[in-house]
Amino acid sequence: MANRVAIVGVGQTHHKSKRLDVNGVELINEAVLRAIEETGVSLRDIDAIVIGNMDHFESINYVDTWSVDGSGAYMKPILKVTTGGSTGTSIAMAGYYHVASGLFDTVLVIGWEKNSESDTTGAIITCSDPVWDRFSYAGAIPSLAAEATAYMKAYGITERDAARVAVRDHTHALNNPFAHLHKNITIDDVLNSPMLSYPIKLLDVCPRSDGACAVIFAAEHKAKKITDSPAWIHAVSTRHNFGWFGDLEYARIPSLELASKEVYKKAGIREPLKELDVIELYQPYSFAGLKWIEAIGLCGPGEAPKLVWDGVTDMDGELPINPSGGVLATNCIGATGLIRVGEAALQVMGKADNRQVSDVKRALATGFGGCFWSDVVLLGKDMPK
Amino acid sequence: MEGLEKQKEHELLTVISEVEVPYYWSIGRYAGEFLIELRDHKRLVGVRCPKCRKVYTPPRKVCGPCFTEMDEMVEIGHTGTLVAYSVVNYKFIDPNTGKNRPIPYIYGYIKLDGADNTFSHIIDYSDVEKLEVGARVKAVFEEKRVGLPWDIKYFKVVD
Amino acid sequence: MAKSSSSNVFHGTEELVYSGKISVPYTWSVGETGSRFFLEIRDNKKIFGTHCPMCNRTFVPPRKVCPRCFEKGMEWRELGDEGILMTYTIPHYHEDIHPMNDLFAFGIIKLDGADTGFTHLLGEFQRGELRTGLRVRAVFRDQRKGNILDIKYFKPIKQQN
Amino acid sequence: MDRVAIVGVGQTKHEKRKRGETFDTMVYEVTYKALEDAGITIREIDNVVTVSNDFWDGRTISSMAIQDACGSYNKNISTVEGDGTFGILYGALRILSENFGTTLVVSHMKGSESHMNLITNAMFDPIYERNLGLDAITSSALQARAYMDKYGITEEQCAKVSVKNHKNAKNNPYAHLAMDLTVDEVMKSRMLAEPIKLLDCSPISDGAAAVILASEKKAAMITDKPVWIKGIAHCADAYHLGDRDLAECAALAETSKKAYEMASINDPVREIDVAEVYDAFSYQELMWYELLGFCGRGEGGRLIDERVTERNGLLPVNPSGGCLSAHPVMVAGMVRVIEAALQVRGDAVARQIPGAKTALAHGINGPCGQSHCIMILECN
Repeated sequence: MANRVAIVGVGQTHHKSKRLDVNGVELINEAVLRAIEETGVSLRDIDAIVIGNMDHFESINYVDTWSVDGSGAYMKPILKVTTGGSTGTSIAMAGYYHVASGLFDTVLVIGWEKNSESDTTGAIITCSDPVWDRFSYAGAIPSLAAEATAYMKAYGITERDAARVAVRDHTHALNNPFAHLHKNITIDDVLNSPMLSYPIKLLDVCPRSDGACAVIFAAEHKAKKITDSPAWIHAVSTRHNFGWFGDLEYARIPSLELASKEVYKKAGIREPLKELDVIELYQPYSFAGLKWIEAIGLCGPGEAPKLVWDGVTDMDGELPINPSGGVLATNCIGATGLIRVGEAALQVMGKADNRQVSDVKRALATGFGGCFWSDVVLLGKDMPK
Repeated sequence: MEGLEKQKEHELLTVISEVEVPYYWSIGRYAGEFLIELRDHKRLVGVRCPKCRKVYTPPRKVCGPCFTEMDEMVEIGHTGTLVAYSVVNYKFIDPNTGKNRPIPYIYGYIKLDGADNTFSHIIDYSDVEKLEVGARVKAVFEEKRVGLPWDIKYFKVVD
Repeated sequence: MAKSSSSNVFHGTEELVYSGKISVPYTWSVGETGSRFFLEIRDNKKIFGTHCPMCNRTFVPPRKVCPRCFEKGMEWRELGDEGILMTYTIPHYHEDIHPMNDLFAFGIIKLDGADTGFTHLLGEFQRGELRTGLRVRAVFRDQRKGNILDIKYFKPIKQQN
Repeated sequence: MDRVAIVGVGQTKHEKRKRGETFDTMVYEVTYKALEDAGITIREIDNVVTVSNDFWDGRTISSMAIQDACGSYNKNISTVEGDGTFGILYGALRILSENFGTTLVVSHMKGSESHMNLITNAMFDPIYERNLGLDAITSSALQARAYMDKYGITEEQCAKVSVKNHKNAKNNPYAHLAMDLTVDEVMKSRMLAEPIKLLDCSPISDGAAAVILASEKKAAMITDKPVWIKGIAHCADAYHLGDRDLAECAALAETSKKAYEMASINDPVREIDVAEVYDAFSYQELMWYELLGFCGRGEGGRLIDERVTERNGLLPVNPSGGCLSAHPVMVAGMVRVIEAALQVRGDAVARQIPGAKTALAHGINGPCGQSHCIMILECN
């Protein structure tokens, strides 16, 4: 049978808008050293490495081979995996599959981006079709705005409801020393921030950051030696539905619905709101903190605002979401999904310091990217059967 | 010499590049059909999936959900419904030119009459006050057409 | 054209191509370690590497952390501006990315005091003169800007007397 | 290791310019062919790994262009950026993890759509090496010089590789450049970067490839000719060219050692019947011989002189014509695996090496073969 796999260590940089003091390789190394020092393993113990980012943000072709000095991959196996915004969760899953395969016992997974090195919007535009979309495309905001508008119309959701999500995440970020933005904001601040594309305003969306995250995955026999509080991988899933922005259906986010359903099925979860203890949601804009928690089955359609207003998803609520401050506070794109997984692991391991949710047995992390693609990773304190 | 950790403060340098990488992207026979019809006849076309009967534009070979090869070209309307849009008013580099893209401008996703997916394009900026999701829009064509998507100058809101 | 059958879907054989480009400017951070390396070249015409006390290797370009043993206590070492040519190639085609137009070569040079090779350009040589093991010396630009091209190229050291 | 089998393969003809084809039409073609080869439908594929490169494609998240074409709708899918062998490796790991039973791995490349020198210049570090103007040809020339000088390998010996592989390509309907050449013609071909001449270089091609992998259980249901991956390994060397001994290639030595251990191969020359190696340049094939253990260090030239790696030699290498005859970058390593699989299945038609039971396939990533992936395939 396949190996059981756990996360045994997490390292990340202090994410910032610009890290002039380090080059990309050194930024990667900073996160790697933190993960290694945190776990007490040595570079020799790492059997394989997985790395991910997006080429055109830093204009590095073959990042896997270029980054060897920082990743520690000298004379080691290294693989590059990249899927856009969901890169961070895709590489986390790749780390899991590496170890579960039985071929590698201890695997280092690295996500990073140095968004300060290019014009982020200009680089993001290159993800659109060069002939059909690139001349008009200016980023994901209209698709997200369309999604938000459709959702608001269908259920009477307000901009204020979304602002409550932004305030929650920014408030949570104040507890996270690694977060890029530490902003004490109010609902009115969000509502009064500049309108980007109705109904999305500046404080409803994520920043761009320089940062890296490194997570160490280990097989059962190694994990138990490395730490007495491993975060076990219970289930992972990915769904991609489309490749053309024009094919998207905005009323729902079926990729996230399907991926979370698969994960729940594998893990035997029937009532996620009750059975999960914390969620790190890849939430690129505030409205996703409503609609997408419906997609992952925390409540019925249109019921998310009540959950959020009731404080259920706050730090002291029944199911805290984004204790790290989430994507709204930090977005070093290739690392973003891995930070979700890493933060979820820290919660399970009881190592999340000031942002720790008490008594976490199960933590869910999600990823989002490409053409509304979704990833879901479930971690747990108990070793999976 | 001092160790690295004891370095005195000094300038932090950067390396700047403005390399342009040329590309010669094939448009392919399916999408090419759209552009040839547009260029030569001001007609818009889509392709229909023989299985689910959905019409996609621009045309492409494979219907993803059905994993079926499509081969039926159908004419679709010059008019359609605005499904999503953005008034772009922030500065950024246009990767097509290496320079700032002129702003403000509007782009949107339009469900053309007869198509089941949406088509992305520019919306005439003078219509900015009339924009709303669900607005009816119509293609305005360039006089000189070269066989590229911007042979449609933009879409205009029709009252 | 309401419909066409599968046999004649396409108009003849016209195969359209869109000639475009990707042109996004980049500003890469050199970082503290690399900046110091370039500043020594720019301001003092000196080439430095960093030495790992663990594995006893001196790297150039300098590394902030040893890539082999992750040692953080790297020490600066001044290297010679001369070294031995380990390998080289003379390109016979021109690309806009080439920084030189006249006869030039790419080479890897083991600078005196370094354990790794330093990849750079070679100039001021005669055809047929280059060989593995040749001693070469850095030629610095007069106007130096704090980047890798502050070293103009390396040139063969002529045998004295 | 547990067993993973290759149960279906497909490739396009590799060509200089597939002007009428787009990434998705190429990927659809090979997906369709691989499914047909396996005798299954897309419904029986439970996960997909795609391989593409954002620089070559001129698109961030280049995998978006082929989501429909690889039948990934509502499936678990991911993307490897690197040579196709690394995509297959990831596909195999996903099966070994017991999360999946059948992985479709696809790769595509249109080398004709950009400018090779600029794309490969971008693999060099922007702070220290990129502005020197290095590209794949000049950096490989540095390696060729280092290797040839160290071991006394001659340009004629390298030329013999080009002659052999272009001739082998005449048996391969998918090859881009099949031709009869003489050593003299290679020697007299245009000098690009000393000592590399035009006919020492692979062309840059347009092409795509697909492989279907299956768990032991699924393989038994799909085919009676499963090709087992008996050994698989990958490994990277240092990045900066000056950090490595370019005349050696420690990462390949390590990769082959691990793959042979896994496949229980002690004497590669006798135990491997045919090898498909990543000969982006003629000198590389000679270097790879040595590091794959086909001969001692510095003996690559002797091996080609003694015709050991010819079609009818003791250990034929690149009977397909190799990368020298068709080089869709990213796809080319996957093509090596496909060719090796066809050989051990006995389905390599005109390029079949009689009686081939065990084959080696090899792919590379990064400048001067920095990172390698090897698979040992068997069909019984």
